[in-house]
Parts: sequence; structure tokens; C-alpha cells
Amino acid sequence: MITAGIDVGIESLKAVILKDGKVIARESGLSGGANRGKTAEKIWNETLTMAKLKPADVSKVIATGQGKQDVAFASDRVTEPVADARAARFLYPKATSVVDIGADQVRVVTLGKGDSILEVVMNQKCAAGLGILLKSIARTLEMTLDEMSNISGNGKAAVNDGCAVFAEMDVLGLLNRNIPREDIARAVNEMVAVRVNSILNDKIKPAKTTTVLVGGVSNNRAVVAALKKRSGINFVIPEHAEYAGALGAALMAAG
Amino acid sequence: MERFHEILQNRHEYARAWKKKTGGKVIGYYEPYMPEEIVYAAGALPVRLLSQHEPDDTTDRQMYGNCACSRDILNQFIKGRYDYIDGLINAEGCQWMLNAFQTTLNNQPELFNHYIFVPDYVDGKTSKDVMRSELVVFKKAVENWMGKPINDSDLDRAIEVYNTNRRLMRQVYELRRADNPVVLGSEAMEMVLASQVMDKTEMNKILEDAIAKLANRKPRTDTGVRLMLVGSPTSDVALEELVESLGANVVIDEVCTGSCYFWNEVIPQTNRLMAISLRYLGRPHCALKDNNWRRRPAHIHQLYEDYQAQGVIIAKQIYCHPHGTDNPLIWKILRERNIPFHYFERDMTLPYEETRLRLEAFINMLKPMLVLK
Amino acid sequence: MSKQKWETRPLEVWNKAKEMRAKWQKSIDTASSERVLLAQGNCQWSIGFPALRVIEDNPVGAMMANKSDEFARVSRLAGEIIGWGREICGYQLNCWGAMYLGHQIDGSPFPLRDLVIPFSDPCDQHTKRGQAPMDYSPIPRFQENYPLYTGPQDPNRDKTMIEDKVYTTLYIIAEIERIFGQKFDDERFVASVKVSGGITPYAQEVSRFMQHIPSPLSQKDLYSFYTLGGLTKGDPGETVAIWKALRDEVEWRVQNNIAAVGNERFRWMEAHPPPWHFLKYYRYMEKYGAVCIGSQYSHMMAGPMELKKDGTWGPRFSGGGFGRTIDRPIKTREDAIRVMLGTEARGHRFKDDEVIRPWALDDFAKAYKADGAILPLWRCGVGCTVTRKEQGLRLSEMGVRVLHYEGSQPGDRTDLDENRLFDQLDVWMESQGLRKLED
Amino acid sequence: MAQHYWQWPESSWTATDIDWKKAKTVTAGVDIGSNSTQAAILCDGNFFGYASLRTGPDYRSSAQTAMEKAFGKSGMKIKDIKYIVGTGWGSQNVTFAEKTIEEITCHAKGARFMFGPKVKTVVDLGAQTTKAIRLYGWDRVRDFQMNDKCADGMGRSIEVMADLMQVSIQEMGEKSLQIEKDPEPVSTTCYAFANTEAMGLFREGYTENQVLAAYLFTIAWRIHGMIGRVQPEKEIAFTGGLAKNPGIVKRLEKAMGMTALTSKYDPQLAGAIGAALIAQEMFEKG
Ligand SMILES: Nc1ncnc2c1ncn2[C@@H]1O[C@H](COP(=O)(O)OP(=O)(O)O)[C@@H](O)[C@H]1O
Ligand SMILES: Nc1ncnc2c1ncn2[C@@H]1O[C@H](COP(=O)(O)OP(=O)(O)O)[C@@H](O)[C@H]1O
Ligand code: SF4
Ligand code: SF4
Ligand code: SF4
Repeated sequence: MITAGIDVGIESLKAVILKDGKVIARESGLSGGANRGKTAEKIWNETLTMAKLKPADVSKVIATGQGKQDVAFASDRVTEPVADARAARFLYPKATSVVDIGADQVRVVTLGKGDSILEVVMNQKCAAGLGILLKSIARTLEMTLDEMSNISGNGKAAVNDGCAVFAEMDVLGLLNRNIPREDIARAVNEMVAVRVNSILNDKIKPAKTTTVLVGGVSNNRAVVAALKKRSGINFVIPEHAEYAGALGAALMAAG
Repeated sequence: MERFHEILQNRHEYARAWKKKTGGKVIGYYEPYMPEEIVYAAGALPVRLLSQHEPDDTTDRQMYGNCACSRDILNQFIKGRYDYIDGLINAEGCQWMLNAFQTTLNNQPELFNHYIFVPDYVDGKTSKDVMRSELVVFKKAVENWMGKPINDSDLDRAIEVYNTNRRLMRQVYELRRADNPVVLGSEAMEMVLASQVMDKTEMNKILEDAIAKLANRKPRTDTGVRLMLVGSPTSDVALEELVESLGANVVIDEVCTGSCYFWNEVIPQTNRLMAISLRYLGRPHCALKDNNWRRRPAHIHQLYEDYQAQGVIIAKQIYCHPHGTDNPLIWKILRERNIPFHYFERDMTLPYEETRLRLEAFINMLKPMLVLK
Repeated sequence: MSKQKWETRPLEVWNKAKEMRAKWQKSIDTASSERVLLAQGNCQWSIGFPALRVIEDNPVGAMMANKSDEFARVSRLAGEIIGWGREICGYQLNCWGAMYLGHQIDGSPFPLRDLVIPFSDPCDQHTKRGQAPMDYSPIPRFQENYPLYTGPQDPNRDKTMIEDKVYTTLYIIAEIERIFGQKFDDERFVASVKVSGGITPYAQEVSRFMQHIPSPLSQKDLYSFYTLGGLTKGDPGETVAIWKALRDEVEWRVQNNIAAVGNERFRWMEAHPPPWHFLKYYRYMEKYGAVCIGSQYSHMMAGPMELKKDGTWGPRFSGGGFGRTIDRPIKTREDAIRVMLGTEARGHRFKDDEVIRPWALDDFAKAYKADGAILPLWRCGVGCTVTRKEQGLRLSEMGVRVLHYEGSQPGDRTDLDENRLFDQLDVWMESQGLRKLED
Repeated sequence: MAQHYWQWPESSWTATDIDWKKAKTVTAGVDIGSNSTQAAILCDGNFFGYASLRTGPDYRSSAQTAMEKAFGKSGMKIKDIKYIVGTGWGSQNVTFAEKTIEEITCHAKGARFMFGPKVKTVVDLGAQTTKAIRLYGWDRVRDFQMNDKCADGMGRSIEVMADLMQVSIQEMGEKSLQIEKDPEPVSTTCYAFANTEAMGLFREGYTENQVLAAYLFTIAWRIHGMIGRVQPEKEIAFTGGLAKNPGIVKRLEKAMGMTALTSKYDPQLAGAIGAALIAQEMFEKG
């Protein structure tokens, strides 16, 4: 059976086509604000082309993500944590929790027996926009996201870890004091880790070795390293972790 | 002077050392309405719990919407910075502090703890009796816990030590009034802050020394614009230092961790607990308790005049609701009396650039260095 | 809905209730023209003064939020401009913002207050209530103490605190008589205290009926009623009559399995007032077959209740005080005040529970067989949110699924992200394996 | 990323009809904002040249570049300028400046030059901070207010929003005005909330223009509160980058019942011009 999942994030849109439990095509792009519906179609078509398929070949499409209702051709919609949970179980059957750090939201899903979910914790509003912050700081520092995620080691600089807005303020202050760009980037990565760790501390704390990390920011090695250090959790990071939502939706479409 | 800075910076070490030296017990307290004399008379060290800057990734689990002050105290407890504390006392004040108290106890129920109800209507006719009866209960609780009674002579001694401290601090503040003061705003503030985490007997000794030394200091002629600080409690002197770096000086404050802490003394009477009650109810009103008869605006105005300040900085902690609720009236009064002021919100840390901009502009506004056409 | 499990039908007493509310509102609106004193605040004894109306900023603010987003927003801005920040309780911002603007929603002039009698409530925002009108135009204000302490019950402490309150209340009444030259009518007051004791048993029964599956009423219904006896001081006799009618109707509903939500399959509880401008989420939850069985707040008229050892849900106090049945004669003003205050200084108000009985919500969940709890986190004010996250932790440990959403305050829509809330509700339901019954 | 929606156009201009070599005093002001850097040059008080560009991560070189762009082909060099005043967020990094002065004084001064003596209230809408400045009858600051801490970064947030919406920053304002009635604003608390909430409006079926309208209304509303706190007079001038966004300015005008003053100068230049004017005074005072 061929099924597909589309994850319409606030920033990026991801599509996955699944055939008999195997991913045969994946594609992503920017979500595009008001045109999310059209972007979804465009990326969907690209994914189909990649898989050399026609729309009719796909038996079911499920959409997820903050813009899921904009996907006109999807026959069903699921919420993001449910899709994440499904994907995590598929990618790593031993998984007990899954943490998704996206552009705007951080979600911690604790998995229960069978298909059940014990708890979903989402970031508080003041911890929103961590992925966006990383991107916007990269722009301010004129660095690429990749450069920012390669930074390691220690530095003295620190930014306010209360929220993205205050952190950005402090970054500008550090720039004014001519602190090296690398130090600033490091401080911001650390700040993101502090905020995410605070969400991990909420309600049920994820297990040390069986927690799966997905979402765009899982690509940021520096943040992940800092988070590992703070939380003591040795995350399992699947390949193509940012597609987890889409994959989960495709799996759900397959039943 | 440096000694105060040192103790303030290393307040945890100070308390641990005190404990080791004396074998005594340390009691942490949250609100300025806590009658320290009683604790001191029992032979324990009362320490005001102050916030610190530390990444906070622990309190979201149990708190929401709190001011950074109360949040950070909980954060420090969870991280074990306050492992030397044997007991916690909260004298009713702000609810966020009550929250910090209660939540800490939920995490560490083994601590000795007591809650003192402080009348909301501090000027009420019967409020002093309620306060006194609360102190009777409190004294008994401390006695039971310490395992020995607190005598009148213990109380007298403690009252004397605290009154001496208050007098000395008033003396230091008196020095700030001079046109060319020998003590800067940040230095004086550091003293007050340090005094809240120190053994007062020791503090008094150091303080006497310091005052003697101050007398020989050369008056500063470069302190510039005289400012007054009003607002939420703080635990550091970053703001004062910033002001000084901009060619101005904070000459007086109306802050709960500043002048309000020591402003009035216990007036002795045979009923010691009543004397203490009256002292605490009669302290400069904190924003929360300033509800029926408004004394705060008058007090602020008086300090402003006495210290010949030229402008007022109102700095409020984010989510500090007592000060938030009081602002409209303070603004109104200041405007009516043509007193220039600048209001802003601060967090645990001061964003340097932004605050500098505000203060510099405010100082330029008060005393333009350019004769603009 | 295709096929409902249970029958649903609207409440019949509802119309009568509406009428009573309208009457009360009118008496406020005409207060100034009738030369009636208008007090900011709330107290039961106000009924003793023939020409005194008490009205709090809380219901005014809530009503504004409910009626007009725009007017509430403009009012809040007026408050912000004179110096309030966003950490202030939204009711206060709405109500006094309108005072600064000088008019009400319908454009009529804002009725200025003549005196302030702050409502006794542990929320810090209440301690400072009524200062806005006092600072705006000099009017008398009568503060009292709101005693509270943690730790074990101590009769001696209670006694001192209650004596203080009795003294202060008598003093305030005498002061109002002196300042405004109004005679306090003891008989009326005594009658009112007796009558409000009369409501309590009915309210408690209604509360207990809510334990039934399917729930006969939902949170929205409760909100229509709780204001009747408590916040609006209408005709006492009428109030008791309507509570009786309500009780009878609810009993009938329980006997006949008339449900608030026809497809009830999930029961959830709350902890505080909802956002008054956004009551539509209750409707939305019905799509999932979920019903809200109330909160301590909406069950307030029944007074403090607790889970008894035998598993029943019953009143916590007897012998006077808010929500307590009266078991002794009331003759004088002081008797009535003492009954009104009860014998314990704390536990009086549902918000005391936040501090002294943190397990209160656990009990509530058990009593009402709640599957879930929606606990809002409000950024402004204090009383709304203090210890809410800890309560959430306790409930989760019990196996009750908890949803926190964030906003400013029930009367302030600034921070409430409606679509995010819908998303959260979807996640909450779906993660428990529940999907919408039908769209 | 194919298109940079957030990028606003940089610009510069140098007068060709003034011979700077003949001028008695040549002064300059450099405003290093957190987002944009401007340089303005005055010859005997006449506007000679300016440049406005994006501040890079190296503030010092941004200041340098701005000066060079403002010189254009005139052949002027930094050493030819008698007095330079630095201002703005990064003022300390104008290494070649004789003096630095905070931007509130500079904006007040610059606005008087740009908008004429009618101005009583100046509102600087910068990328990181917004300020409302009330003047005395002349160009001295009488009272001022800056945004609350949580309202920082409104200008930067618009850039993020431009990216998320994929609408160019210059078109946002116009687009947001092409609707019949403004929807209620989203959260005015801070931009992190506002961005999320605005993006969520699509769920309610909002069109692109409506989302933009709600979003810009939010920012305008926030600024309205701040302006109110200085008890403004009606003669208001908007300066700073956001003053170029009609979606904000028009909404503020409507909410406050006034019409903003206009000027032939680019509003973003106020800080730099003010600094150059102060430089001139400083120089004349000696
Ligand atoms: N290659 C990468 N390296 C580092 N960070 C990345 C990379 N790709 C994406 N990110 C981060 O991930 C975020 C996007 O996360 P994503 O889960 O795709 O968002 P959403 O689904 O919410 O739209 C970006 O804002 C960015 O910070
Ligand atoms: N042409 C334009 N159209 C719309 N908005 C603009 C334009 N140019 C700049 N902006 C806005 O102005 C902001 C920069 O403001 P500016 O006052 O220059 O900042 P600062 O001086 O604080 O660095 C940008 O973030 C952008 O939002
Ligand atoms: S600026 Fe930061 S702290 Fe303030 S509301 Fe926004 S996210 Fe929260
Ligand atoms: S008074 Fe203000 S700063 Fe102090 S605990 Fe209360 S809210 Fe926090
Ligand atoms: S509990 Fe909430 S709604 Fe009530 S007064 Fe306090 S802040 Fe306002």
C-alpha cells in the first residue's frame, strides 16, 4: 500500500511517501504563509514526481502540522504529537518519549503502552520561537545555520535565558561590545538548551536512553550537545529527523 | 567597603562559615515583615533570601507567571544553593513570595517552617493586636524548635543589636545627603544588602569601622545628577553602578531591600512583642500594604526633598504586581509636583545597552550638557 | 449530532435568572440618579444600608470582556497609559480603564463610586482593590484584614483573627453611618444572613447532582447561576426561590438522565473562571463528547466542600460563615456578623485552598469522576495562577489528564491565543485516543 | 532562500550642488542602530549627504562603510570633517567620533530639523526599541518613554513575519490596508506571541491581508500605549524605520485621531541628522 503524510509547519513544509513500510520519497520547502495550501500542492507534486507516482496511486494522505487544515487534498488530519509518537515508535520501537523542537514549538510526548500517549507537554508561550530565534540570530551574525551548529567549546558570553526576545536583545548588546561572533552563537545555543531543558523538566521527565529527538532543530549539533549536557539525556536522533511528523502521518494513513 | 561587596557576592559561603563557626541554625525568610529580632534572640541567624542570576530551567515545573525574584529563590533551592538553611519563615507579604515559600516546602518538607500573618491593613486599629498575637505564636514555635525559651533579656539584646544596626545605616544614608558625598549610591546599597544576610553583631562592628573610615574619605565632587530610586526590591547594585558610570549618583532609594529595610527602629516598651509589632507595622509601607491611608507617595516625596534629588527612577520587576498596581498613583503625584521621573521594567539582569540608553537620556533630560538652541 | 446517547434540553429556570440579573444591573445603572451610594467592593452586610449598592470591578470587568473585545481593549489601554502594566488583573484594567475614559460600553457616563469596601479575598490584587477610584476622586475606603496562615489549624489564631474582623466590620458599618448619614437596618441584615444560609443547602445539592453521569448541567449553566446569590444582592426571598427551583429542576434532570452534553464520554474539571470572551471552547469540546462538570469556582455557592471518609461529597464547615448552614439564633448585628464570618479564619474562600489544602483539587476530581482537568495559567494578577502548575502535577500523578493553556486573565484577551487553544484541545483529545464525533 | 522578504532597500545620496571644500564647518552624525546604520553629513548646516544600510555583525566596519557611502563621489574623507557625533545602539563603535550622545536627544533634534518647529512629540520607531519623546516648545526633551522590556524588537519581528508570510517587507503595510475593517489585534505582549498568534489566524480563515492587518494593528496598538504615557500633543512626527510602514502609521493616526507630520527626508535618518546638528553646535561652541 502507498500512503503519504504532509507536515505543514509554521516555517517549513514536509512531505513523505511511504510504500509498504518504506519511505520512497521525501521533499520539503518553506511553508509560505497565506499560500500554504498552494505550497503544499507544489511540494506534493514534486514528491510524487520523485517517487514516479500519480496522485491516484496513493491510497491515503494525512496532513499534520500547524497548517494542516490548509492541505485540501488530504483525506484526514492528525495533531502533531500523535504523528510524532507514531513516527518515533516506528523509527525506534523502544522509544519511551519523543521530543520535537521545531521552528516555533517544542513538544514532549511521553509514550505509554501499545499506541497510547501518557502525556503531551508543549512549550509555554514564553519559550516559543526557539527555531526562529536561531535562524534570526544566524542572520544577524551573518552566519549560516550550519556554521552555528558546528560551534563547540566554552565561552564567557551569556544571553538572557528567559525568552527569545530578551536573548535577541542581549545578542545585540554583545555585538555592540565586539564579542566574537562564535561566542555569541555559543551563548544562544546554550540559551535554547536551557529553555528546552526546562520543558523536559515539566511533568514526566523523559528517560535517559530511550528518548527520540526530532524536528528541525535536532539538526543543530551544538544545541543538541548542550541539551544533552544539561538534561543528561542521551537522545536517539533518527536520520531525517525533521520529517518525523510527516512520516508519522503517512504511517497513520497506512493504518 | 570591599568587605560588604565580598560578603554579598559570597553570601552562601558566609552563611556556611557562620554555621561552622557557631554551630547555630540558619533561618531563611522571604519578606521584610519577618521580625528578625525574635529569630536572633533565639540564637539563630536570620538570612533574607535574595535572588541571584543563574540560568533557570527548573522552576517552570512548579511556577507560572511569577516575578523573577520569587522564581529565582526557588531555583536556587532546587539547585541546592541553599542547602545550609534549616528553617523557612514567611511573614505575609507578596503572594509570589508565599508561593515560593510553599513550593519550596513541598519539595523539602523536612525544613522547620512558620507562616506569620501580617495584617493587610497595617494602620488598622486592631491590627497591632493581631500582629502581636501572631508573634506570640511565632515565638513559641521558634522556642519549641530551638528547644529553649527566649527570655526578655534575649529579646532586649536582639532589639539593641538591630536598633544599632538601623542607626548605623541611617548614619551612612545621612552621608549621602551631602552635596559632595563620601559614599556612593552603589556602596551604600551594597551595605544594606549585605546587612540582610549577615550576623548583625559582626555587621555592626564592620559598619562602625567603615563609617569611621568614611569620615576621612575625600568628598566626591564628580557625582553629578542626584537621582532617587523607587521600585521593586533588587538584590544587586548593577543599576546604581550603571548610573554612576553615566555621571550621576543615586542618593536615596525607596526600595524594600534598601532604605525601607532599616528606616525605623523598635521603640522599647515592656511588652517586647508589642514593641516589635509596632516597629514592623510602622515601617515605610511596602507597595502591597500601602492600601488605605496612602503613605508611600508622601514618604517618597519627603525623601526626594530631604535628599535634594533631581529626578526619580522607577524600576519595577517584570510581573511585580504590588508595584505595578501602585504605579498610577506614584506617577500622578510625581507629575503633580513637577518631579521628573522615568519608569521602566527590569528583569533579573539589566540589559546593559537598553538601560544605559534610558538612563543617559534621562540624565541628559535633567541636566542637558548642551545648550540646545 | 447523529444519535445521542442521552436526551438534552435547555434549563427552564434560565429565563427567570436572566430577568433577575437585568433588574440588578438596572439598579446599578440608576444608582446615581436615585441618589443611592455606589460602593466599589463586596460585602454581605451592605444590604443593611437601604441606599447602598455594592459592585465589584470583577463582574464589571468580566462583563465588559464578554460583551465587547474592542471596548475592553480600549479601556485597558487607558489603564496602561496612566501607569498600569500588563501584570495587573484584567478586571481591574477593564473596569477602571472605562473610568478613565469616562464612559461605559453603551456610551453612558461611567458611574463614579462613592466609597470602597474591598472584598475579602486572599488574592493580592484584592488587597489593593478600589485604590483606582480612591486615587481618582478622594472617597473613603475601608480596608480590613484577610487572614490566612499555613500549617495546622490553631483555634487561638482563628479567634484573634475573627475578633479583629468582627471589630473592623462593626467599625466600618458605624463609619459609613457617620460619614454618609445612613441608618443601618439591622433587621434587614439579619434576615439576609438567614436567607443566604437558606441558599446553601440547595446549592450543595445542585453540586452533588453534578456527580451524576451524564452530568445534568455543564459549566456554562453553572456560570449563569453562581452570580445570582453571591455577587448580586437582589431580593433575598426571590434568590432563595430561584435556587430551590433550580435544585428541583436539576433533580428531575438527574432522575430522567437529561444530559448537558448528549454524548458524554469524557468529563473534565476546571480551576478558575474561563476567558469570558471565549466561552465557545465549551461548545467545541462537545464535539468530542466532553463535558465540563465545573470547578471549585463555579460550585462556590455551595461553599467549601470536601470528600468525606465515606466517599460522599459534603460541606466542610457547619455553624455559620459563607456557604455554611446556620445552627444558632441570630438576633443582633454582631450575631449576624459572627455567623457571616464563621469560627475559622481561613478556608473561607475557595482560593485559600491553593495554599492550605493543596489536595482540594484532587478531591474534586475524585468526587466528580473527572477524566481530565483544564487548568488555565493566567499571566496577570496572582490569585488566578498561584500554585496552578503544582496542582497540575498532583492531578497528573493521579492519572487525571491535565491541559494547561495560557492567557492574560479571564477578562483580558490580550494573551489568549484562541487558535492555539483549539490546537491544544485537539492534541489533548487526540492524544487520549478521542476524535471528534462529527464535524 | 530565493527571495529575501525581510530585506529592505539600502540607500545613499550625496549632493552635487554643494562644494564642501568651501564650507566653513563640515560635521557628521553616525547612527549605528541595532538593525540599520545611517550617516549624515552637513555642510554649514545644509544637508550634504547620507547613507542608510543594514548593520552587519561588525559595528565598526558598518560605521565606516556608511560614511564612505555618504561621501559618494565627492572625495570627502573622514579627516575633512570637523566634528562627528556617534549615536544609536552601537554608538561606542563609531571609533572616529569626537563624542557620543544617546539617540533620544538626537532624534528630538533631528526631528525638529526634518519636520520643522511644529513638532511637539517625536516617536522613534526603531527596529529594537521604540521611544516616544515629548518636547518643550523648543528641541529639548521634556519627557520620554521607551517600550516595556517585552515589547522589544518590534521592527525585527516584522522581518521575521515577512519571512514566515513570504511577503516583502515594503509591501506589508500597503497590503494590510487593503481590507475593509481591521480585525482585532493579536497579543500585544511581545512579538514572540504575536507572530505565533498571527500565523494561527489562518485557521480561522483569515486572508493574507487580514493577517497582516491584525499583526500590524498589534504593533501600532502597543506603540499607542507607549505614546500615551508621555501625554502627547497632537503634533506628532514619526521617525525610524517603521515610520516607513504605512500599515503602522495609518493605524496609529486613526487610533489617536491625528495626522502625522510629514517631511521630505527619509524618517530613518532622524538620529544621524540630529547627531550631525549636535556636532555642529559642539564645534561652534569649541
Ligand atoms: N540544517 C539545519 N541546521 C541547523 N538547524 C536547522 C537546520 N534545518 C532547520 N534547522 C532549524 O529548525 C527549524 C525549523 O524546524 P521545523 O521542525 O522544520 O519547523 P516547523 O515544522 O515548526 O516549521 C529552523 O528554524 C532552524 O532553526
Ligand atoms: N522601506 C521600508 N519599508 C518598510 N519597513 C522598513 C523599510 N525600511 C526599514 N523598515 C523597517 O525598519 C526597521 C529598521 O528600523 P531602524 O529605525 O532603521 O532601526 P534601528 O535604527 O533601530 O536600527 C526594519 O526592521 C524594518 O522593519
Ligand atoms: S518578551 Fe519574552 S518574557 Fe516577555 S512575554 Fe514575550 S516571550 Fe515572554
Ligand atoms: S514584591 Fe514584587 S518583586 Fe517582590 S516578590 Fe512580590 S512581585 Fe516579586
Ligand atoms: S484571583 Fe485573578 S481574577 Fe481574581 S482578583 Fe486575583 S488576579 Fe484578579
